[in-house]
Amino acid sequence: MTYILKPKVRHPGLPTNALGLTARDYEGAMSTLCAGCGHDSVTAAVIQAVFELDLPPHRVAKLSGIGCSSKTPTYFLGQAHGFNAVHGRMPAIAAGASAANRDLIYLGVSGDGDSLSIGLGHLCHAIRRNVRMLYLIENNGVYGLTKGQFSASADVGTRSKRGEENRQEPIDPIHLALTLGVSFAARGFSGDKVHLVPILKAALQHDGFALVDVISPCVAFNDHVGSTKSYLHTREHAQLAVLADFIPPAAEITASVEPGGVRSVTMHDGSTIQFRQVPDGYDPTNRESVENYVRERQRAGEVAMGLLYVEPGSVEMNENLGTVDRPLCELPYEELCPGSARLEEIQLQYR
Amino acid sequence: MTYILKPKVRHPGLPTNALGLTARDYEGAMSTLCAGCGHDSVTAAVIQAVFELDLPPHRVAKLSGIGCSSKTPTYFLGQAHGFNAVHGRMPAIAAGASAANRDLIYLGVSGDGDSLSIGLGHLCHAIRRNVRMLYLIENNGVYGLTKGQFSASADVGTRSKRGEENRQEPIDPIHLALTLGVSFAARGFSGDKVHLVPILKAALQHDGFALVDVISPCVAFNDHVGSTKSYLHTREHAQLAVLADFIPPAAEITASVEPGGVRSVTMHDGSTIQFRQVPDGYDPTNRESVENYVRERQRAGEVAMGLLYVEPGSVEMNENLGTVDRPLCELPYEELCPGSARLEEIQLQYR
Amino acid sequence: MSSDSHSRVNNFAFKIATVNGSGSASANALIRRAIFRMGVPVSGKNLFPSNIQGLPTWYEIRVNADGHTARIPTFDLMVAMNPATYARDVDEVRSGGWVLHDSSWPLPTNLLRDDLHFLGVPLARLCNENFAGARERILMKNIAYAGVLAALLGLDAEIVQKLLGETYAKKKSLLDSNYKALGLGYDTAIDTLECPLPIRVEPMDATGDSIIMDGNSAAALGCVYAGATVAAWYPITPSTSMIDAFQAFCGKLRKEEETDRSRVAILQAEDELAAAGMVVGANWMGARAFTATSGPGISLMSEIIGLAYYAEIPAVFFDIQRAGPSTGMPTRTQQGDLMLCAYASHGDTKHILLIPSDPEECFYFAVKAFDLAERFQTPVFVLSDLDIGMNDWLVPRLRWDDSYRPDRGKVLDAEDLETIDHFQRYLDVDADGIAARTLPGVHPKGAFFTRGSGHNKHGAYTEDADEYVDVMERLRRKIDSAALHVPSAEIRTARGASIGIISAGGCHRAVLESIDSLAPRGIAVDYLRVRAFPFSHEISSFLGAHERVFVVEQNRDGQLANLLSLETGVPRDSLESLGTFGGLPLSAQDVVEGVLDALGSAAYPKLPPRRANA
Amino acid sequence: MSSDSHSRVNNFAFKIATVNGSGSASANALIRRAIFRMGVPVSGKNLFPSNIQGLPTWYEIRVNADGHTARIPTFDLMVAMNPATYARDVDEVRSGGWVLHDSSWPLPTNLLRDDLHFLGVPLARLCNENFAGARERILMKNIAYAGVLAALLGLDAEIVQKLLGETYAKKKSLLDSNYKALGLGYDTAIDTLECPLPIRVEPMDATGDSIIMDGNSAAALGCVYAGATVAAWYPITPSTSMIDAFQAFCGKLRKEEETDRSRVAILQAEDELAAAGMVVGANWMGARAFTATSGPGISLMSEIIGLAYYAEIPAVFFDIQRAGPSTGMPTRTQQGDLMLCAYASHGDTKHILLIPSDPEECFYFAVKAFDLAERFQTPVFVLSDLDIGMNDWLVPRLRWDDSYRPDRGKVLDAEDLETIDHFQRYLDVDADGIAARTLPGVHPKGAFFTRGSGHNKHGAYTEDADEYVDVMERLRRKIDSAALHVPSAEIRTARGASIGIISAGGCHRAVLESIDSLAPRGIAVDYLRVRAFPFSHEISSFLGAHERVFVVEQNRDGQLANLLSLETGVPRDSLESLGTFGGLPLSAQDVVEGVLDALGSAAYPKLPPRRANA
Ligand SMILES: Cc1ncc(C[n+]2csc(CCOP(=O)(O)OP(=O)(O)O)c2C)c(N)n1
Ligand SMILES: Cc1ncc(C[n+]2csc(CCOP(=O)(O)OP(=O)(O)O)c2C)c(N)n1
Ligand code: SF4
Ligand code: SF4
Ligand SMILES: [Mg+2]
Ligand SMILES: [Mg+2]
Repeated sequence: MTYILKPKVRHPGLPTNALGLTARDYEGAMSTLCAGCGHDSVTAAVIQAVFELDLPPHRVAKLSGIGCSSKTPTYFLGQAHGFNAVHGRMPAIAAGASAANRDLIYLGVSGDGDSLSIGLGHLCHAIRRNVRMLYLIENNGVYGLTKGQFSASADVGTRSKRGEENRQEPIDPIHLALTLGVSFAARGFSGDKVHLVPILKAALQHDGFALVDVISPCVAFNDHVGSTKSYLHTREHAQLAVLADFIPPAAEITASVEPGGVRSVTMHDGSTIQFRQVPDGYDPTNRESVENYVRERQRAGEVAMGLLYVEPGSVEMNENLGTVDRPLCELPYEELCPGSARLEEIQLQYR
Repeated sequence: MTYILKPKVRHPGLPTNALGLTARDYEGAMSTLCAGCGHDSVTAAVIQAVFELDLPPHRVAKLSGIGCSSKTPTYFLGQAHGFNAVHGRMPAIAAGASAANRDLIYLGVSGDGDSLSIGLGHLCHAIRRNVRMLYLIENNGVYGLTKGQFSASADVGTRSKRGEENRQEPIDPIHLALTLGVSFAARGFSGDKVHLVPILKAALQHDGFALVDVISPCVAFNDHVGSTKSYLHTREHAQLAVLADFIPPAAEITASVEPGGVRSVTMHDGSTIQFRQVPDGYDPTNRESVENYVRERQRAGEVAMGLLYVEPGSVEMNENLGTVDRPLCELPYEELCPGSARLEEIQLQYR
Repeated sequence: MSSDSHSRVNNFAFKIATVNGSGSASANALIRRAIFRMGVPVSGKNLFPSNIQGLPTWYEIRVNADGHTARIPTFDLMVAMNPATYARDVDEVRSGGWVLHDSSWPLPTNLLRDDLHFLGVPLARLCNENFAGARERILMKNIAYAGVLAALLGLDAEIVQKLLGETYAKKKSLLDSNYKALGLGYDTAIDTLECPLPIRVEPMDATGDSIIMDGNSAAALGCVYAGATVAAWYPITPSTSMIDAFQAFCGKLRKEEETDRSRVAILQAEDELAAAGMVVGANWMGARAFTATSGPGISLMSEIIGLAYYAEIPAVFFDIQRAGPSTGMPTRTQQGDLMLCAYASHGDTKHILLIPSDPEECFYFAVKAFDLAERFQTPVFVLSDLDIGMNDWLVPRLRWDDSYRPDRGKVLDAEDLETIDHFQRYLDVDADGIAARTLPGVHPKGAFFTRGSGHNKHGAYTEDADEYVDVMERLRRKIDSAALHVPSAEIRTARGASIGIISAGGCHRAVLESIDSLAPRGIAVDYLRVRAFPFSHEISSFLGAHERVFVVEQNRDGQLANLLSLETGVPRDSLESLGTFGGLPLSAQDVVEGVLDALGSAAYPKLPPRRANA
Repeated sequence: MSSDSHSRVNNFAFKIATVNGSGSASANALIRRAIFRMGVPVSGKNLFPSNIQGLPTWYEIRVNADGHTARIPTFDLMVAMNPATYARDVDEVRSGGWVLHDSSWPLPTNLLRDDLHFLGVPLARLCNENFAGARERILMKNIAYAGVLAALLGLDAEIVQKLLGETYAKKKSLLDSNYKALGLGYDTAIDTLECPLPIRVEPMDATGDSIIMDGNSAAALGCVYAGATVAAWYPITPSTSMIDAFQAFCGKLRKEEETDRSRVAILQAEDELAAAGMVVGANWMGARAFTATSGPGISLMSEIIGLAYYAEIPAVFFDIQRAGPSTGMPTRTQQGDLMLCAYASHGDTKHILLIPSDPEECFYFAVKAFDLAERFQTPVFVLSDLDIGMNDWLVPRLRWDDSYRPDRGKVLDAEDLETIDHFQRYLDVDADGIAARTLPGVHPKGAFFTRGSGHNKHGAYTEDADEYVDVMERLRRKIDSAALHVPSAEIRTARGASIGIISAGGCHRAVLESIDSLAPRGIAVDYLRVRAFPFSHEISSFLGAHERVFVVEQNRDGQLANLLSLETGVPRDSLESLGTFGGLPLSAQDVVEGVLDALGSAAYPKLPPRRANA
């Protein structure tokens, strides 16, 4: 919608990167998400990461599925080509794009609904293929855009705005990806830009599929019954569903966790998450110990954060396929067409 | 096809079970699979298991997807209702069936293509839901019915009949399922009926989703380049694809592995698999140690076999949903319809 | 200001422009319900963006003593609460109309049209002075403008208060704030504005036997009454609220008292393919099971729809249509899935469609859908849309005949099976195209192998041409024969009419109103409303009896006209397509203009442009 | 034995019944190729079960000097190698015909028809005596019956041997066994049977400029020549062999010599939804990308097809149709996906279809498909089928014009973008309905946001009715305008014809033959073969010019007739549907009987029943 285009004002004093661009040159349209939505903080971190990496915006291809999270590519890298695909199929579209043009930098944004339900199969297979891309899951445990149903990453015991309780074990995308042999796995928190930006930078430079799971609270629908700030009380006896259209104003939650440290962060709804940052000297290249570490923290009721795993000799999809170095979409037709003489020859076997 | 109906001859001397039925009463139509196909051995094990459990055939609902493996429900339990669904969607159909009728015994058969590619998302979510069923993957590393493409469980380095090499990491359904919190996981080998039957019996009695991964070699398309029996040599210089329609006669591979033991079994193509049977005293109820065991064996180049994991307090889908004890499909309409008076009352809120 | 000249009492429309997520829905509902309680026909349409908070949203209320409740695109009064859309909002008011705005801040002068009355009330200031905390201030501002509206429109203050009282009966503190906010708005309006306006509400007795309901709630209630016990779904606007409603109804109506356990299973699936699979699985077991989705979901379910068609498994699909193709406009309405649903899936297929025109029919057709699905052992689609499904419609009170019992179709039970020799699943014993089915677990003799691959009439696998054809021909006969059992078309004839209008679904009210407004211009119209597919015979007769037929529908390609042409044999060119497909509910004006344009005669002058002096 | 009376030299058909997985394909191909090398028109059709080993399979070879190569349902000779199907195989032989069987065992006497000649050769015994090991005995039995056939049909023994030599050129040991087996069969036949039979082959010069090819190989080769660089697919019969062929061709034709790296990426996807997504992703980047699938795959791809339509991304889909609905009969042919492909996905859509009639056209249409997809920035479907795709067709040699260059449509490159002010993705600058696109990574000014949600002509997100409608109307114009650019219909007129036949795709040869055989009965027929959709204008003209039009197609519901009616405006009832849909390729007899039945006049006597004295 035109009225939400962000005004482009030049600030001559802003710092520039190696390309002479300012961070503002990496921005996009104005966000249309809820005030205080974690996804907006992730957008800010993405902007900072690509700015600091001196990426030429138009050499980035940004992709997403459908959901509030999947809207965010509109809000960064206005000068990059974008593809807001259909729900859950983005990993496949990215794989096709990468096969056609292996030279671009692929940046995919998805949600826990988009990635862990309808798109789960595609995500798993993109991991197996090792498509070279940053694959960001903005993980809030709910379907934000369709108003708060549980996603597959919702914790057991979580209650929805309507009061039902989730009884299914959550899928931890990091744990799952490690099982599937992912070549890069990291976790961040939307409110901790300090540690998220370096993760994103590392992921964007990884030669393979880089899964970054970002815990990104939904101010509108992360709502526990025990919470003092719960909306449940007001709506308990309301007769009409239409009364539930109020999203109270909220501020973004921020909290930085130091290496090796653990920090309890309170969410909009009063619940807490124990974030555990990997310690200094942590070895992210040993899949074995990484899997153990992640599961151990899980058992301790903590969420392991940081750059958790990198496969040293990661071989990305195109290498695996054995395709030529140049992007296939740039090969001149003359190199692709065998010509009429060859056609005659080929037909000998059909005689 | 009528001409492959198996003749039903009564053998008065055959042993009977508690229901007075013989094992033959648990058979189905004659198999149309390749001679020597591992899937036929699994069928035989299924028949023995349901016979020994004294299951009334018509109280079993057998389901499958599409593939050679998915054809097998035709070959057992001829007196049970069956549903040969579409490719990859069987877990969803089973979940719906179980929700409607929680009293039947659900027996699903799938292949590695059906379950780990097109149906991967559904399988993962059926595991999360803990649908009460035996879910059998007849795992051969290939798409048998479509002539030998790699499946997602093909080992790295495997070569297809056409000579391509698989370079993608295999998905181990057991490892994956454990990550997703499966409530029962076991692995068998089609050629080891001795150990497969008890696994199937345990799975059929489990109160939740029981994943049984059965290594079941495909005589037609499991073909390694290094193998002395490889077809590659004959076809190497063949010009026409039609020449490749020959499936040599083969015998079923059988091999039993004792508890705690390891045994190297040679496949049709000359390759070998190291089967490791869980030792006596193995504790399948500790998810932690089970995960470690499975990964450890994997690292050692072995395939862990046996009843690997059982969740002690497994709560199946209908319990989780909180539905009534009686099957929903059997509730009399009178219990379901609120009636006209109640309708009047309901409408007060719409005035 | 000519349009003021005739009375606008109980005959006007107004629109409330706010921002979504700000809690205005309760205020809007309050006003709409108060008018209804005063006995005056009223309807409400919500125009909302595909996001959660912070974008423009509108609620349109039409008050019409004659009971016309279709959308109208111009408004007598605009409640302009959203500065971001002032310009377009002010633009939509008819000449001589009113704009209510928050005078806490001055209106931008470039928006001041001199043909309108601007009514300012300092709502934000009032709320800031009287309430503490951002949360309450935002919420109460809504109730405050409702108070202003109550005064301006001459609503019965007692009724408004009573409604508030009912809503917050168990939450005294909230009730007090609401009363206070209402009073602030009401009193300020009475004190500072000329109340009531010429557009105002006077009590009538026209809603006594009516309710105001959205189609998704009505359809959900229909599923409860039909005895559905399994719902499988994947969230998608605008179908989600149907499942929400089903869940809410079942929470009250489907509990086993002794155990607090549920007589229904609602499965949130991992995607639409799974939802469709679950529905098929549950129906296979003999439960009445359904899903609710929208266009993208139907596309994804296509393969499984074909399975249900060919394996002959009942299944009910509610398609709450939205503007396509692809993701399209998820919060806008359309009738774009007719062709898809009629022939969904590859190969030769044809499906039964029910097309309700309002929430009342959503209720009855939901019940009918299950009966037809089981009778014909096939997928049945209920084609609703966002307008019907999510907006507030005035409809006659729903009735229930307690003697109703589900039509389970031909199902052999254990007793039947005992007596037969050998069960043959696809044998057409009584030549009506329908073979008897059995349910799993009931009897060993009923066992057979359901499959989507080639099968013969005995239920066995086949690759034989004749055996395959035999089953396929019966399937064709079976679905065609459903034409005699689906709801017949609604027909209204006019004396001397030579032209006909055919329409379906949510266009109905706009068409009825347009016929009323064409009549005084000397244009008599016969009208047929299609209610189901395959088409019943009276549809062919109607087509045959009219020289000129307009087909009114809300899609680009004239999909209803296409279906009519294909299935009745009338040439496609003989059907003139009318309608809009921009995503807004159809208005009578759209139809009238379309017909007049087509008739093209100077004898029928065009309607005056919306805004003379713009 | 009347049908023996006229010469059957170079004019007969025979069928080989074996069991699948037994390696008979090479023997069958050997015979078919030998006849071809003798300069005689020949074709081969494979009838195989949906399993891998042990079930009945058949290969039908038709030899026809006039070049008629459609299927015929009765045979002069049956090579009955499969005891499981003796009964039905013997039944398919015309009166006076021959049955070749393995006399190692006696034939069941109940199968001995006294109107046939039974020719026994002890093939199994011969092979058991001459070869060691089960494997070789099974394989060589096939070559042995080929040897018998060579003798019976009077094939040039030198040609047969040369063919064997070519096939096993690099595998001397295999060649020796094959020579030996061939000789065993040939010599035994010459010694013990009356060779050659009246049905026999005599050298001609009618295949010099022809090849024998299957449509899937031809289509794959077309993709290579079109410059396709990405293929994404999921295995499904009968499309799999197209990807196999593409892979094989690319292995030879698309290697970068220096590096042995590949100028193509072939992605085996996890399912059809992913395959379609990959194709869309690759085309978005500017590569020519395609997928090959069959009906179930198209159903599953529906949502993404709609995305490509609405976001205007080129994409090429090969639908190798098989018998539906649902899983149906995966190894049987049908034309059942026309309607689905024409309007796939929810909402208003319409897609370009190309309908090749044989492998030659598969090659040319594959190239055309990419040109159209890029020109019109939209999905294009090539609707082949199992019969065309997997059987062996006699077609003119493929030609290539080296001056061909891909039509990339309107793509702005870096230079173009430098010069423009502001790129607007969906702006119809030159009023042809097509807006220019840009490719990612090329230039910062070309960047925009591709989406399947509502967008305006500038490429921005919208929920505005007018902006949405604007783009949708242009899309309609765009696709309609493709009618001028797709391959035009093929028309053959006959003097004095009053009836017309319209057909498409694989029905072509049967229709041509039927027209030839109707002519001597005094029935002159004009013929139009539809080659693409949207329909070009000559199709309407043809429809208008004929009182009676038969539409010949291979599906139950007359889907081509439906499309013709919908899109040209002719009443559906004016089109008479003909054809079969049991999964076997159409025969001329099917068409002739259908036409005669419809004309219903005693003046046109029915053809004699297949077997007079059965
Ligand atoms: C095929 C399809 N099904 C359903 C939807 C509706 N839908 C839109 S967003 C969404 C879920 C988004 O959840 P998530 O990915 O977690 O994103 P969030 O909004 O929480 O950031 C769904 C189900 C759709 N657009 N398309
Ligand atoms: C939607 C769909 N896509 C593709 C196919 C084709 N198909 C049939 S079986 C099969 C793979 C089966 O592999 P697997 O499950 O491993 O079974 P196996 O034959 O190896 O036992 C495929 C791709 C299909 N039937 N339906
Ligand atoms: S609904 Fe939740 S996820 Fe969506 S924008 Fe609002 S806060 Fe963010
Ligand atoms: S192809 Fe393989 S999996 Fe299929 S029946 Fe034959 S041996 Fe078994
Ligand atoms: Mg989410
Ligand atoms: Mg397999």
